[in-house]
Amino acid sequence: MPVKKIINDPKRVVDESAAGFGLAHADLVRVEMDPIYVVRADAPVAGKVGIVSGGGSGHEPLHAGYVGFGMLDAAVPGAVFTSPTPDPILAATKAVDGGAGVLHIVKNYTGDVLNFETAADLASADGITVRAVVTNDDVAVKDSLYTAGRRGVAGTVLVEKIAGAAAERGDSLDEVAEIAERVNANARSMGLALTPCIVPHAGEPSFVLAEDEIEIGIGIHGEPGRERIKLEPADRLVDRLIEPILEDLPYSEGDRTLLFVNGMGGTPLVELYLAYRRAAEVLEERGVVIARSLVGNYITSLEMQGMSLTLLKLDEEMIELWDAPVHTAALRWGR
Amino acid sequence: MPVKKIINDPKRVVDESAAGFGLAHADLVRVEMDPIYVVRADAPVAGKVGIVSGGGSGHEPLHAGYVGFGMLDAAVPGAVFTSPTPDPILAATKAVDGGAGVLHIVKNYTGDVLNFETAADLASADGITVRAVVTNDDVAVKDSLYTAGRRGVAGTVLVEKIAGAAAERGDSLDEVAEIAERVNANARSMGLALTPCIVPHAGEPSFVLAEDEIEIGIGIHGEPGRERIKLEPADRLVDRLIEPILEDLPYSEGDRTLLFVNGMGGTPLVELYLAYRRAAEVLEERGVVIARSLVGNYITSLEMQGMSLTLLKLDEEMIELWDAPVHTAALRWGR
Amino acid sequence: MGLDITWAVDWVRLSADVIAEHRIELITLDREIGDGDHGENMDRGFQAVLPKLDDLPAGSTPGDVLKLVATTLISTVGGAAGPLYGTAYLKGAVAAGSAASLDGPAIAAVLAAARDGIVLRGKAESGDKTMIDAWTPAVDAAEAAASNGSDAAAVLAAASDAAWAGAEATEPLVARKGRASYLGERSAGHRDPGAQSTALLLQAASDAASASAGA
Amino acid sequence: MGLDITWAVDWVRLSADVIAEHRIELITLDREIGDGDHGENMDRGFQAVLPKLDDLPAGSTPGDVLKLVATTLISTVGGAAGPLYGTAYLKGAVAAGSAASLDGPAIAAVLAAARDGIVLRGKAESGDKTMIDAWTPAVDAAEAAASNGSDAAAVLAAASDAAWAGAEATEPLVARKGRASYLGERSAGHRDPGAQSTALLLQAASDAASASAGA
Ligand SMILES: Nc1ncnc2c1ncn2[C@@H]1O[C@H](COP(=O)(O)OP(=O)(O)O)[C@@H](O)[C@H]1O
Ligand SMILES: Nc1ncnc2c1ncn2[C@@H]1O[C@H](COP(=O)(O)OP(=O)(O)O)[C@@H](O)[C@H]1O
Ligand SMILES: [Mg+2]
Ligand SMILES: [Mg+2]
Ligand SMILES: [Mg+2]
Ligand SMILES: [Mg+2]
Repeated sequence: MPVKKIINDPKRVVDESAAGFGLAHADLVRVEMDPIYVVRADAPVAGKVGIVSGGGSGHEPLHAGYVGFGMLDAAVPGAVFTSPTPDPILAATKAVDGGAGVLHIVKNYTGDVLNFETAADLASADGITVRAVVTNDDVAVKDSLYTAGRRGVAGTVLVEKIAGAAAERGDSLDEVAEIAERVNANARSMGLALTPCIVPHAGEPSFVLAEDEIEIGIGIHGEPGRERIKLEPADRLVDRLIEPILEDLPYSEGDRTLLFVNGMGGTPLVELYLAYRRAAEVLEERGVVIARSLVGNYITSLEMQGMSLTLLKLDEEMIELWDAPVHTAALRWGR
Repeated sequence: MPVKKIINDPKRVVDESAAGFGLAHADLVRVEMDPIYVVRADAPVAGKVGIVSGGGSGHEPLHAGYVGFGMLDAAVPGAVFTSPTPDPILAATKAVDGGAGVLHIVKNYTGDVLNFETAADLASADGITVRAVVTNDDVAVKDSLYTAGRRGVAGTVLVEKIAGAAAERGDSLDEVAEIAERVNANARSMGLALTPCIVPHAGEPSFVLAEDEIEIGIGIHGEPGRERIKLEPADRLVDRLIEPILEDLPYSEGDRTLLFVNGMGGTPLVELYLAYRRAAEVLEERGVVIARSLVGNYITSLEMQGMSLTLLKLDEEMIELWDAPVHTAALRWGR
Repeated sequence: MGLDITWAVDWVRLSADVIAEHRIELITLDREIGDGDHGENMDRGFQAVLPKLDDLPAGSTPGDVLKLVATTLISTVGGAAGPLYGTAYLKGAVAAGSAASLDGPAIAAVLAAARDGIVLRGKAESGDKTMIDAWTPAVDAAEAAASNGSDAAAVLAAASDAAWAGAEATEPLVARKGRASYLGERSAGHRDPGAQSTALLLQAASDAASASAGA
Repeated sequence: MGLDITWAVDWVRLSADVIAEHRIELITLDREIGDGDHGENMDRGFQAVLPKLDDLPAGSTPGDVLKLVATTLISTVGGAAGPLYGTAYLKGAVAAGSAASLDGPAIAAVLAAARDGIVLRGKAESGDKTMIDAWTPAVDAAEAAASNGSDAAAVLAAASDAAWAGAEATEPLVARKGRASYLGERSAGHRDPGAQSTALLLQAASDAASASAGA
């Protein structure tokens, strides 16, 4: 039985989709096919820090959807849920180097970290200054000696936007890396799934849930979460996500936050806004000020139904950089 | 067994989601709850034609996601897949009347047409000039004496954008209605579903498909399509959608089109861009110029997996209005 | 024996009960050839009418009750059924006028006016597989019974029986109006949900009349 | 009797076969406690090596083959397994040097270097439920066999057996590295996919050696 998706050959999904992306957004990006990466149409921008991110495919619009003015200079898509190899990362890094160095934004997974590391070593050998920021905002995973460390999840989108704005305004590599680290350090996320997703080449769901079961603490790769519970009303589910976030990074009254309700790909917007309502209520009760917000499917797990909540504790500079113009396929304002 | 969604009470889904939408986009819109509608924060805009659309919920971001500068002045959400009643349509019409009259953009379904008609009659009785444009771009339904006529589907988004830009630049009610009619007359759509959707109050899928079956010619209300076939490769599926579209409104070499690949809510972007690739290829073979494009989940059927293709034959004025700034929750550029 | 305000109020209460009871059935019928909301829509409407019955001023007529139902359905049901049934009750109310009691011919006139209202708004013809396919046989049967001298309760009983037969007879039809028409030939083999709700409502009218008569 | 270029090429071919054959099994293991791509990743990598074998210049050594595998895996596998196995083959190639033939102690040294490379990159310890839990017992067994004077084929046979036992022994473990560590306690009760692929690859090495010896 073929897997029920709008695809041709499972092995060609990433290539064909990237080709379509390039055609649809030819004004914004150029798509290189061998090795595969997506790069700003005007790259390299002389004197600007280049920003490269990437990782397994299946999280769209992350990362290609964020290539453009004010955000990423290049995105490197691996196979579905598989970190790209060093070759395309290196090629992308070279393509965006405008002489001011290149920042790698890497989600904290063993594969991503190792492959980006290798690419960075090779780029350095070619005389390009590379720094890496590793995102790890997922509070579902204990960051201890006994794990591979926290996963990088939805906070990555916020890091990419804010670091991208810093690079666009002319910050140095160290400055861009510093603000990226700062955003990551102030971002916390947690997700849940109502349904699994199906990796095209696997053809089977990533896990199996009974009709009344959900997974709490999932990542973005269709991997199971930490806990399986019975379905509960939306407000209770929101509480289950937001409580560990607020415990991990407490807020004082008057603190400002960016509230990000993210869909995992298959969740209707109507549900995301319904969840937003409750999250806003919880924050208001605690006197936290929602200074900015984002609601939608911005970092996904294929067709998975579910959501994640992210809070980013904002300072003045982050707000300014968040508001700065951005023009990418998936995030656009100010121009 | 409760239905597996991020909701509290099925009867409160639309209200709670609208409340969340209002909180998340307080800079753009105001949400009135009794009767329920979503209106531009700065409405009424004096001297500007007001534009109101609406219909059953479950198609998000349509319509509330398109309220804001350069598009709709108000959106009226009914219950899920159920046209709103005249009361909120009337209230929204009054709220956006800036003295230049109000355009109703109505998708061609018996319920929507009747309820908007009643509201328009009541508004006229209150001295507001109302015109209605009924969209009917779905080529899956034969427009004959033997049907309720073609359905209004994804072309509606394009009508709302372009008519909204015309109103924003100061066109009169007749002019705005004329361009809306023109867009509708030049738009053709066709959709397919891989999976059904589940209406919250119904709790059961809208139809049942075998693991290798898909529905061709679906609308946006989870209703079954005209034909059930075995799953095929994406390129063949795209051909099945685009051929009847091009048959219905033929293009000559050099004609310009807007290619709109729309997801039904649960389809990953990776599949939509993959479909875009093939659609672009078919158009190129025929010498049709893709002057503009749109790819994403813009008019949906809850969590349904599937897509629709829309072609809009463009003229100079439509392109200019398409490019004009728009600032809504779901569509934004130029500001 | 004519049917008065008690009957009219009973009819509404019975209607609300029977629609609530058959909510899932109507949803299922609509899911098969439509969008699966008919039962939910009708239930929302009739539940909204119930509390308003208590506010009817003393001396209200059957026509007042029909008007109350009309305005409530129009403002709460939505979809196609809201305006169609709303118009039906509105036109029925006009036909009922300010009479305190409706005899057989008056009831037949109310039903005919209701049906004509639906046709006016929805433009459906017999055989289009809509609620009209329950209404028109019901009106025909009611008019025949009334002209044979049947009393109001008997007129409603005849209408109810004919509506049921009409609803059943929609099963083989290919829809030409409403959402089911999008299905083309595939709409055959399913009963029209609006025809079914019409039969339920007319049976409620008849049951309310028998209860009045028995009381 | 030492193992030469024929063995090395056979090993790669057998590896590609056995990975292709067990692709779904590795995907399934990875789906249970990871993200379901391990079989696909490894298969993509080894299929990419195959055509390159034909381009090996005359006079190539086992070390050249290992280096070819290393660079190909690094540039085609991705994920965690790509860099980890890539480093393993790379360090193994360095240990093999330019020798035309590898005897028992040399094979043991290649395996030890490979294992050390994985530890260097991945920082896993024994018992973390990773491929290391197959590699380390294999290296220990290989070294023991070599110091007992076993020939290269026997060293690989010992390594293969120990790798299988090690892979099996990952089942009760709670993962502390890699994706499975996100599951915490729930990772127990499943075999680590990387340990399984290690056992498959070392068995292929041993099978290739027996074939060489038999030929
Ligand atoms: N043009 C029409 N004339 C008469 N009845 C109609 C017409 N269109 C639809 N109907 C009736 O309305 C019913 C559907 O109502 P409902 O499901 O509540 O509305 P919607 O179709 O908007 O979802 C159909 O079963 C049919 O009986
Ligand atoms: N830090 C590590 N050290 C050693 N082996 C590891 C480490 N992290 C992961 N692995 C191995 O990699 C395997 C997973 O590989 P694969 O599925 O291809 O990559 P990914 O986890 O990136 O999807 C695990 O089963 C485990 O054996
Ligand atoms: Mg992976
Ligand atoms: Mg409906
Ligand atoms: Mg319906
Ligand atoms: Mg994996």
